[in-house]
Formats: sequence, structure tokens, C-alpha cells
Amino acid sequence: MGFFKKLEKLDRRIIYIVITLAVILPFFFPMHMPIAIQPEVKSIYDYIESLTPTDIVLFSGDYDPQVEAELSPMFDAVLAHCFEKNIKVIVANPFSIMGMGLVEPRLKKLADEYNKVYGVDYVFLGWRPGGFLLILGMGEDFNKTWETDYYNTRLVDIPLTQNIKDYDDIALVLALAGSAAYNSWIVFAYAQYRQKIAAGITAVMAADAYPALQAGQLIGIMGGLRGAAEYEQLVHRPSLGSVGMEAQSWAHVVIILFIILGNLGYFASRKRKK
Amino acid sequence: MFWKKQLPLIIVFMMGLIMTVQYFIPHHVSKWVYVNYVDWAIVIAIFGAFLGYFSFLRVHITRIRKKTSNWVFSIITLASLLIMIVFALIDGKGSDSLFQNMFLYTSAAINATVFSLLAFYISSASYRAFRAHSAQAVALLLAAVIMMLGRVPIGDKISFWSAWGIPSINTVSQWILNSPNMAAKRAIALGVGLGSLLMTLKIILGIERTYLGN
Amino acid sequence: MTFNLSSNIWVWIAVFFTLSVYSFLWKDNPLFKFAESVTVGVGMGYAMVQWFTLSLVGRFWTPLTTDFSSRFHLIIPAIMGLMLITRLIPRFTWLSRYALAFTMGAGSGFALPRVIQAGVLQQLYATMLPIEFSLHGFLYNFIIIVGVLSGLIYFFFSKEHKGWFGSIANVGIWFLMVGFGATFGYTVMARLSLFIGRVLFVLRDALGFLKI
Amino acid sequence: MRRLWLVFVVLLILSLLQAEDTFPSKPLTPNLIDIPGDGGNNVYISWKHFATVPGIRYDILRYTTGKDYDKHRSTDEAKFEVITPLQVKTQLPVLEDEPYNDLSTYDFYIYTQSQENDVPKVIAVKLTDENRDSILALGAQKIVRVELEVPPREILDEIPNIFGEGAYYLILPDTLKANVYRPKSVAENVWEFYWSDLPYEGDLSLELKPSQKELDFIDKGVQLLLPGEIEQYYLFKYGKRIISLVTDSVRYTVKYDNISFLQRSSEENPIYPDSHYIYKVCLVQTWKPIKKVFMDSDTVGITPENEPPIIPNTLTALYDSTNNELVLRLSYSGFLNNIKTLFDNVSYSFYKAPEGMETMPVEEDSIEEESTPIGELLIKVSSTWKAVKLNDIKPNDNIFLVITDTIGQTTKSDFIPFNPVTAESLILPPNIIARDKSNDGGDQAILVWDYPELAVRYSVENPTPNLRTENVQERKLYWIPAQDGSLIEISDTIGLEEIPYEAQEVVNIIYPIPLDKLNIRVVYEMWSNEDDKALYGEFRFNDKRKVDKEYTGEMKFENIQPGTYTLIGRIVKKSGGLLKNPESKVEIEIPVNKIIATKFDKPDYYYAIYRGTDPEDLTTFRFVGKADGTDREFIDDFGDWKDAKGEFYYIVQVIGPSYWVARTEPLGPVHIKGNWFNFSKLPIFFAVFIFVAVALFFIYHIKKGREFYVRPIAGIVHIDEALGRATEMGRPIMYVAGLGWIGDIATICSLTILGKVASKAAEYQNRLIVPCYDPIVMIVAQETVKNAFMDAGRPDLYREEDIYYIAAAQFAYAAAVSGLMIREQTAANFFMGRFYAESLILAETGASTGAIQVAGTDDMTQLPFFLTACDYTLIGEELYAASAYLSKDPMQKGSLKAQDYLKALEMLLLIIGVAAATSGIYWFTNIFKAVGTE
Repeated sequence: MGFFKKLEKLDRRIIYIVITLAVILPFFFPMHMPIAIQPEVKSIYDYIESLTPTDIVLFSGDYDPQVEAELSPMFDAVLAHCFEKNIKVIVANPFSIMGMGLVEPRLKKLADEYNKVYGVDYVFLGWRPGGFLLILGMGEDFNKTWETDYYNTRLVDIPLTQNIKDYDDIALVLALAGSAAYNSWIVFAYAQYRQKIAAGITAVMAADAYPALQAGQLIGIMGGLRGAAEYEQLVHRPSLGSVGMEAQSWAHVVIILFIILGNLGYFASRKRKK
Repeated sequence: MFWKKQLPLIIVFMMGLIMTVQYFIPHHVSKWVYVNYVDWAIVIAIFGAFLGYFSFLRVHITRIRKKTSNWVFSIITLASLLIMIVFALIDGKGSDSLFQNMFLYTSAAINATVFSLLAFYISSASYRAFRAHSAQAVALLLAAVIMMLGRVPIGDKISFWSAWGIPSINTVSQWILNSPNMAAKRAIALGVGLGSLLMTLKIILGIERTYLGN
Repeated sequence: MTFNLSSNIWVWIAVFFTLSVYSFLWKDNPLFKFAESVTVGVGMGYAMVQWFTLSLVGRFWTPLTTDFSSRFHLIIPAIMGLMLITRLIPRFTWLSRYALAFTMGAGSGFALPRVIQAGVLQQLYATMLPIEFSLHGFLYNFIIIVGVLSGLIYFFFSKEHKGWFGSIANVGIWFLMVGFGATFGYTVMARLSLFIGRVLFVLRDALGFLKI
Repeated sequence: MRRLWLVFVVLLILSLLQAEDTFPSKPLTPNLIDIPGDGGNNVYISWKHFATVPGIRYDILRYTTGKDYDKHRSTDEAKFEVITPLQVKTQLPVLEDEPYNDLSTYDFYIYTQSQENDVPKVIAVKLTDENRDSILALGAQKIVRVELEVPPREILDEIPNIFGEGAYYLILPDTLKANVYRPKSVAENVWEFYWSDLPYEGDLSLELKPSQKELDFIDKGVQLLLPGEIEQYYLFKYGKRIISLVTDSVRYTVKYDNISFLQRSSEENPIYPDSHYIYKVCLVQTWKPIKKVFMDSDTVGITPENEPPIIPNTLTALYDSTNNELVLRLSYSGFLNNIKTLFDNVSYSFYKAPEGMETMPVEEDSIEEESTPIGELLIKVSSTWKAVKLNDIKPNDNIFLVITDTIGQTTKSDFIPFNPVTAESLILPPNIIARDKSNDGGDQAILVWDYPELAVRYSVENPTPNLRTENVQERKLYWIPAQDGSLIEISDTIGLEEIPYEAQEVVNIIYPIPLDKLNIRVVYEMWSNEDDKALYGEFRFNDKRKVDKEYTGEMKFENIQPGTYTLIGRIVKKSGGLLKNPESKVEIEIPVNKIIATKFDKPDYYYAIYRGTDPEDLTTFRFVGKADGTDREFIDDFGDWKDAKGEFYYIVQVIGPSYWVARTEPLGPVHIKGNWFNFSKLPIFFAVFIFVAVALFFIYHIKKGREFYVRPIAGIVHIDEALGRATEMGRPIMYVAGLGWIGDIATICSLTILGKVASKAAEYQNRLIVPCYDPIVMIVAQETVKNAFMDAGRPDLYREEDIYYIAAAQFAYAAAVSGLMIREQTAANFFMGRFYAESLILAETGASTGAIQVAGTDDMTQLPFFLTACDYTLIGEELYAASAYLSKDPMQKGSLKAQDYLKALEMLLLIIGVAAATSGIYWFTNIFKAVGTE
């Protein structure tokens, strides 16, 4: 009994130290655990794999710094895949003003890595107010909705965008969202214009997104760091996601042990009270 | 009274009706209404942002003027805002500019870190607060544990029994996601869908008018 | 195991702030408050600059001035947007109602048929699954249909949870709990990912330990 | 803290200092081209932007001079107008001082070779004994430094800059890069040959070591290379494009971007033929402190002309002598193909020369209007036609083409030589109809033809995505890239010396884990049109029926044991029935014993669609679009309803793989009109109607004062319990109304419940603390609590200072409330309303202080934390219901009631839908299908 009593009184700082170690140590002593690929991630990969260099993929980077750790690896992995396949890319942030600052340097870095030319291979639109109105607007007139790109060039003057009329010219929207923004894509772009949408979302949102996947509104889901890790495996580009998965594994084990220990103590003390 | 209360409610009703009906009309007149509505709504949102910036500044300036507790931090907030504007003026906002870096390495970094504090809280809560105080809570925690193991590589590693044809943790977690979880989420979504629909209807009919202010 | 310290001063500023925030775990302190004020200020400054250049100039001013004859009507919503600010002036609050009435009214009318389509009809359609008489059919379609129906019954308030009705509602709550369990597991995963993200930042960007 | 301020100040000063500098270099003079064959209203402007030129934007400026302009007069600066700004890709200055930047130890020399009308060519060579004298004689200078990034301004300004052309790469051998190997997919034959003992094939990949050739290349050290000198692979893997090469006295910048702009005549900036225009470009720099810097190039003038039309450079005639038919292809290729949209061609006329005329008489292109050429006019079509077929042409007829442009200028071709071919038998689309598109805004027409067809391809796949890696380093296997994936294994007969120079050693083989069961993926397409009402495919495979309700176009049959199976596919209509025509059914045998994939059998012809206004006059028929051979419909989108007014006719041309053609007679007339109701949205219309009717019914009855039953909510009992416990312990109660604003449903509900809690607290004489997050919510909360205390007859107990505002960010709020719970030792905590990530912190602290906690939120992601850490939780709608139950406003109950009845309706529809789907009745579920999309 004394043991459980002590357990109950455990200082929270000890818990903090344990979880910190569980996250940091795997980086120094990796076990190289394989990551199995889920069908909902594979389907995004397969779809992009089926595109040709004339197709355009629109990345919607609607995430704030808070959840960058989960979504930026996805952005990198899918963008690298598109660039490698010479697929044209448009990056926009209809819902997140902060997302713009997170996405731009990554886009630039990868574009340089793959020798892509701005305006021909990719365009960065940034953010505008309006949220779902932008999604609707793109269904009617893409260029009028955005008017200019992030660098204030009119879209009609940019070779890549001047011929885009509406969603018919966009092969896929990848909605990277830390909020319910992906849902707006479903309600306004899928329901009305039958736009193909793939969602890259935080793990918090992932469980809620499965009904949309089953209903055929999404072609695939990447959920959290795990989803990113799987995509990285698919494109043979192990990076942040894959490296993080090991730490994630051990942290989960530690949390589960905490839950078990905590509940053991709880039941022991309940017994005592009785 | 008419100008202050009735007319706005009439506008709400008319706009609501027009936009609902517009959805069913494919005619180009209807399309014209739609395109211009989108255009207008975006411009309203642009100017509406003034309100946010204005009240933000007002809160902090009042705090400094009145020297309320922690007013020094309001100075820091305003100073950082000013620095951002100056950076944008002298160096633009392209890649690797002062503006961009300032955002990435202070605001974005701090925000991400603050949210990551939750990892610690979740670990201490899992030890001290997540109690299986009823059979249903047991089900919740059990599903959570399966999920947590099934979504990371270690789940496959420890599923030694999968060699004998018994579903691995990963498979079970996938099933939970695609079957009971989906059912629960859809039941909630159907209810929420109705709830929000009633709300929109109440707004159009002028029954719900909290948003108009008192 | 080699380290390769970053020579980028920004990285070290970020490391400083990261550690400042973590000091909050020990207790609330001025360092944390400082970091918090900076992030609020910088975030707001960032938003304001982007709003000015992209929205005000890019989306309003440029189209208005380059194509005045066909876009002059944009001045009306601009005035409506400005009227919103009267919310802060008690005597003229009513002026802001016009802009609110326009956006809320049109927005609601806009959403009504669309939400019925995507949020109700399509969700119903996706649940109208054929029941197969096999293990797979039981584990998926059958369970989904039972779960949705019992979940809906749980949220039914016109009849007391008694008798057969109560038993079905009880099944519903179990489904909800398993669903919440899935969300719980995923949320834990998400929060840890964010911490891993910060650890990666320090290990890779600042200390140069990881080479990816 | 002070130090941080210093950092900011230093950064600020540094950026200001950095900005103080001289003017940027002058931009190069643009090159102007008058587009040939056009109407004299297009100008192509291009110039080179060198990487070391600082700047973020170029403005193209133009000065309009009119027709009779004296080219020697000086131009008036003020009259230049900006035509367009163009963004340039800028690089940030980098101070490079790496060992590889220093080339002074190598014998690389550099000189320029001038090119006509362009920047000079920069030649860099390595000095050898043979070329030493000749190179030095050219005035070559020794390269001392190489720059791979753009250096800062102060370094740029040190020595003069020469801009020249040269795509040089610096090879930086990097052993690290050499050792990184990526898996490489290998051709099938490798699999068959070497791993045939494995049961199934699949994606096989190899991880390879670098070849001896690559290793030798790395050993050579720093090299300066032009792209052609080495394989691209090495260039990209180890090379970096050079920006500038520096000698002691000059910097040669060799990397540039071509900037170009095609100015077409527009309303704001018109271009008229024969007017003289003067252009220049202006380089703009804005990253200086606040001010902008402009730098103009030299000016250059152009007089665009309306040239006579250009004869298509791939004008070919295909002649079938058995039917005496001639097909003429009218297309441009190469450069002309890129600019053909700018041509002002109006019509193509084909003439037959009079008999006896052997050669085309040489004459000036006529500029006069209406000059009739000698000969018989065979056909005259608009200039958008892709090809034309002529009948009754004799083998020795002389055919020639005349093109007319907008101002009546004509160009005559020579006699077109015939290429003898055998005509393809092209079938014109059967059942073709052109009509107005229904359910549209009056800006579309539609053409439908042919019978619906189901096309199927399938693949047999290995279901496991797991890959196995096998290390084969001991086997000494080599992969030879040149022979497309042959492998050599070192054995007794093959020695190491026989391994080719470029072969790479295999480290790992990665292959899928074979299984004894396979998956079949069936991919299908429905080639059909609007009228067929085809919806999705239904398939039977091994007595299993599957319907593709989400029309993903894909079906999967999993865990199939080896054998041969039959797949039967049909098309399901919107009404639920199956299509009857034979093309809509397929039956195929699928052999399941190895990994294979089939392809669609798609037709190789396509359709070209022309729209005209007069069926008699082919010149009015203009090309509007192309349809694939698999298409069964074509929607002509006018874009604007104003263009769609009047009567239209259509011609469909079938174009075969060898460019043989056949065409229909004009179809029509078609009148385009807009519709006032979209019938495809009918189910939604009914749904909206029912929804509004039910809601209005309850609102009406509530207004009439009718009472409705709402069952007691379990959570309300727990609220009383918690309050009682707090009273027993004599400790305060805390109520958190969430982080939402006043407009959130959850916040409104929470405030209603707060009223109830407050009146109970007043009754029990308990202290109630309400920390608020939103100032407006705080004001409302104060009013609510005050009223509750007054109603309970205890206004004396009301303490306004206990309902206060914690103005701060999310986490600061959570910290403050947590502190409050510990300090005040609250006995009961209520968390009702909208919560975000902080829910966890609040609930955890509350649990650790041992308080009774009741929570309620409609945020699904936060509910699990409340459910596990609180004693009772109101889940989602329960929160609304509890509030309605406690509320005095009857409207609340009314809307709850309406919601309940609609929910019952949903359940009913669901049960019927499931029954229908199970018994294979489609029409019922199809009503709910995503409708309303065109």
C-alpha cells in the first residue's frame, strides 16, 4: 500500500523528466523500426503518381505555428514528390495568415533543390481574407479571386496561372490544415465542383476525418506525424516525420504506463477507502 | 427604431432568402448575384479586419496608460509589433528577409513551443487525472491505448501474435478508426449538422440576433 | 556523435525563446511572459503587414484603381467593412449592424442548402450501406449502421432513456466512448508530435546533431 | 531582457548600414521582335537578367509616338508609360569564403568572345602546354575566384562587372554524397532472371554503391565544366551552377535568367500597326531603406507591321487514289506553332489550278482587296480548321492554298504535292445531337453521341505494402546501367576484371514480401454522356457483388487465392436499373497467378468540334474544342452568356491516327437559353423545404404557448450534487464559461446554465467565482449572476469582484485559473462552453485538488479529456439540451424539439436506405447521392 501512496504523491516534475527522456533518447539510440504504410496515405501517393507534368496540384497550407511540427513534414514530402514528377504546384493559404510565413521558405528551398522556376513550375499565392469565399471564388474565376500572387504580380501575367480558369484545371487540392479548414474544402470545393481533395491534418483532427474519407469526399488522409512519416517512406525521402516516429513510439509507451500506474494507484486508494 | 433594428433584420432576411434561392437557379442573372456577393464579402472582410487591429491597439495602449499590472509586457508587445512594421519597410517580406526571419524564429517558434507544453501536461494528466471511474471510461481509455500503440511503429513490433493470424494492434486500431469511431463521429456530425442548420434558419428569421449586439 | 553548432543568430534567438517557454513548466515567470508578449506583438505585426500588402493593396486597391469603371462598386462593401468599427463606439453601434446583417444574412442563406447537401444528405447517403452476411460485413457496415442509429438515439431528448429505448441509447454511448477514445489517442499523439518538433529543432537546427 | 533589446537594436542598425550603397547596374537593352504574320499588334520583348544585378522587379515602359514619327528625334522621358511589372528571382547576398571558392591554385583562364547583337560568350579553359600560347594571345586572364552565390554589394562593387553567357558548373567532389544511395527500381527482366524462385513479381528495387567510374570522377577533385562535357547525373549530383568567375581585375557574371514578355494590344496599352513605339526596361530595387531605386536601360524602337499571312509549314496533302479523296492538314509546327494564336488569319481557301498550268506563277503577294486567284475554288473554311477533306480530286490535279487575313492581304502557296495513302475507315459518331444544355445559366451548348460503354482494366497486386530488404553484399552482384538493368554476378567463370567500368555494386535488394493471396484492383471508366444517366459500375467477381457507390472508379477484391476467375461488369443508371446495350457490359477472365496489369483499350481517333452561325458558309465555323475518342459528349462553354445569343450550328470532325478526316454535316440550329431552376438539385430543394417546414411548425406552436416535453438530463442532477457537496465543505464554487465568444452556441448555453447554478448558489449561500476569458462574456455573466441572486432574494450575497476578466492568451488564462483552483481550494468546478487545448490543464488541476467536476462542451476533441478527468460530462448536444431544459425562453425548447423530429426523420430514412441498399435497390439511395453538381 505504501508504494501506491508514494506513487500518488509523485512530483509532476519527475513525470516531465521521464517524458522528456522518452522523447530525446531515441534520437541518440535509434532502433530503426519499419513504418507500415496505411491505405489512406498510399492513395494520395498513387494519385499524385498518376499525374502528368501538365497537371497542377494546389497546396493549401492552412496551419499555424502551433501545429507546424506535424504538418510541415507532410508539405515537404508531397511537394518533393510533385517536383520530382515535374508536376506544377500552386501554394496558397486561404485560411491561415501565419501559414504563409511557414510555407514560403520551405517552398523556396525545395524549389531551389529541384531547380524549379517561379511562375512556370510553381506559384505562391499566400493569403487573402475571405476564407471559404476564396474556395468558392476559385470555382468561378481563379484569377479574379486572387488577383495577384504573394509578390504582387498579376496572375494573368504569370505563365502558370494565366490559363487557369477554375477547378477543372486543378488536378488535386492538398488541404494541410490544423483546424477544420479541410472541411471547408469539402463543403465548398468538393460538394459543388467535385474537386479532388486530399487532407493532411493534425492527429487531433484525424479521427474526425474518417467519415469524410469513407463518404468519398477525400481521396486520402495523412494524419499527424505518422502520416508524414509514411509519405516520406513512399517517396524515399526520410526526414522529420520518419525520424520523429521512433520518439513518438517511446513517448506513447511511457504515457500508457503512466495511465496504467495512475489507475492502479486510483484503484488501490479506492479499495483502502472502502 | 426602424433604422436601428428593423431594417438590419429585414436585410438579414432578404439576403438570406436571396442566397438560398440563388443556389437553385442556374440562370446567368443568379450567377451574377453570386459572383458579386463573393467579391463584396471579401472586401467587407478586408475592412472588417480594421476592427480587430483597432481593438488590439486600444487594449494595450489603455493598459500602458492606466499602468495596470504587467503593463510592461504591453510595451513589449507594441514594440515587437512596431519592429515588424519597420522590418517590412526596410527589408521587404521576401524569403529570408528580417521580417520573415523575425516571424519564423520568434513568433512561430514560441507559438510552437507553447503548444508543445501540452505534451507535458498530457503526460502528467495521464498519470494523475485519466481515471477509469466507470465501465465506459474503461472503454475510452482502452480504445485510446490501442490507438496510441497502433499508430506508431512499436505497435507492429510488439504484435508478436500476428504471426498466428490474430489481428495486430495496428489492424485493430485501423478497424476502430474505420468502424466504431466512424459511426460515433457520423452520429455526432448528423446532430451537429441539424443544430447548425437550425441556427442559420433562426438567424435568417431574425429569432437569433445576439450577433447584432445589444 | 558530432555536434555542429548553428552560426545563424536567429536560430539561437529561437532557442532562447524555446527555453524561456519551457521555464513555465517550473513555474510562471517573467521570462515566459516576455516570450508570450513578443509572440503576440510579432504575430500581430506580421498579420498587419500581410493584411496591408496582400488584402488592402493586392485585393482591393489594385483591382479598384486598374479597372475602376467595372469595379467601382467595391467601395460599398469597403464602407460597410469600415462601419464595423462603430461596434466600439456605443452611440453608433447600430451602424455596424448593416455590415453584420449583410454578411450574416447572406452567409446563412448561402450555407443553408449547402449544409443540407454536404452535412445531411451526403452523410445519410454514405451511411446507407448494404449489409453483407459475412465477418467483414459485420465488422464494418453492420457496426457502422448500428453505431450511427444508436448514437442518434442517445441524443434524442423527447423520450426518456428507459426500456428498449434506453438500452439502445446505452449502446450508443459505448460507441461514442470508443470514438472519443480514438480522438484521445490521436490527440496524445499530436501533442507529443509538437514536443518532438521542438526537440528536433534544437537537436538539428541549433546543435546540428541530426543530418536530415 | 536588456540584452535582448540590444540584439534587436543591433539588428536594426546593421540592416540600416547594409542598405547604404550605390546605384544598381544598368539593365541590358531589351530585344524587340515584331511577331510575323500577325495583325501588327503584338510585340515580344526579351532581355537577360544577370544574377549579380540587384533588384526585385523590372518595369517595361513604352512611349507611343504615332504614325509619322521621326526616329531621330529625342524621346520625351515624361511620356513613358509602365506597361507591366515583372518579378525577378533574387538571390540573397552570401559572403562565401570556402576553400572551393579559391581557384588561384588551378590554371583556369578566361576570355570573352563577342557575339552579334548579344552579350559576349565567356570562355573558361584549363591551360595546358598545347593551348597556352593561343589562349594567352586572346588576352585571357587567370581566374582567381569562383562564386556560387551572389556576393554582397560591397564585394560586387570592388571590380567592374562583365556580363556574358556561359553555363559553367563547379564540381565539388563530396564523398558524403557519393555514399548516399537511393533505391532504384529495376526492370522486370532482372526479377525474372535472378529471383524467379520467389512466387510473385512486384516492384523490385536495388540499393547500389557508386560505380568505379563515379569514384574516379570524384578523385579528380575540383573541376570547371560545361554541361555537355559530362553526364547530367554527375553534374547535378556534384556540380553547382557558377554565378560569376573572378579574375584580379574583372568579374565575369555568367548566370542569367531570360526575361520575356509578349505585349498584346489591349485597351489600356493598344498597339497599332505601322505606329512607332519606343521601349525600355527599368530595374527597381525596393529593399533599400524606404526609398526605391530605379535604373533605366537604353531605349529601343519598333514599328509593328501587319504582315501578309504565313503558309502553314506542315501543310501536307494525303491522297487516296481509290476514292479520289484528298485530306489537307493545316498546321504549323516549331516556332510558328508557338505564335500561331497571334496570327490574324481569317480564312483558308483551296483552289484547283486550271489544267495545263504546270507551276505556280511567281507574283507579288497581293495587297489589294478582292484579288481573285486564277482557278476553281474548291472549299473555303475559317482559319481555325485543323484539316479539310476534298472529294473527286484527280491524281494530277494541282491544288493550292490561299490564306486571307483581317485586312484582306492574301498569301498563295505553291502547288501542294500529294502523298499517296490508303484512307482510314473513320466512323462518324452515331446518334449525334447538338442542343442547349439544360440546368445551366444560358452559356453552354452540348453535343451528345454514341452508346455508353464500360471500359475495364485490372491489375493483380501483392497486397502487402511491407518491403523486405536483403543484404547481398557478399554475393558480389553488379548492376550495369547501360544494358538497362542487367546484373552480373562474380563467380568462378566471371572475374572482377570483366565487370564494366560503370557498373555499380548492389548493396541491398528490396522486394515485397510475397503472400499466398493476392488482391485484384479493377479500374473502370464509363464512356457515356448526360443522356445515358450512367452513374457507377457494378461488378461481380467470384460470386461477390460490389457496387462503386462513391464512384471512385476503382474496385478492390482482396485476398484472392490463385486461380482463374470471371469478372462481369455492368453500368448502373441513376434510376437504379442497369444499362441494356451490349457495350455497357463486360465479361473478362482474370488469371490470378502472377502480378500483372492491363491497360484500357482506348480508341486512337479524336473529334474536333467547330461552331458556326451559317450552315452554308464554312468560314463561319470556328474550332471550339477537342473531344477524345472515349468521350460521348462535348460541352461548348461560351464563357459568357452574351456570346451565346442567337442560332448556332456545329460540325464534328473525326481525326484518325494518320490524320485522315471525316466530318458531319452542320448540326443544328441550337438556341441557347438560361434556365430558372436546376432540376438536378431537386432533392436538395425538397430537403430544404421539409427542414424549414418542420422548424417553422415548432416555432409557430411555441409562439402559441404550447408546452413540449423534454426528458430530464442526467447532468443536471450532478450539478445539484456538486453544489450540495461544496456547501457541506464550505468551500467556493468555480464556473468557467469557456473560451468562446458570445456568438457561440456553446457559450450561450453555458450562460443559461450559469443562471441556474447561480440561483442554487444563492440558495445555499455559496461563494461563486467566475473567471472570464472574453470581456463581453464577462459582462453578460455578471448580469446573469446578479439577476439570479436577486431572484433568489439574496442580492446581498452577490459579489461583482468574483466575476472577473483574465485578459490574456489561452495559456495564461489556463495558468491563472489553475492557480485559482489551488489557492481557493474550490470544491466544485464547472467547465461549460467552448474549450480548446487548455481543457486538459483545467481538468487535470481540478482533479488533483479533489474537486467535484462537471463539464460540458460541444468540442469533440476536448470531450475525451473531460470525460476521463471529470465526474460528469455533458456531451455535445446534451449541453444544448440541458440549457434548453433550464432555460426560460420557450424558443430554445422549440428548436430542440424540431431538431429531435428531424433526427427521427433521419433515422427513418437511414433504416429504409440500408434496407434498400441491402436488397440491391439503388434508386432510393441515389436520391441522397451528391446531387447538385454539374
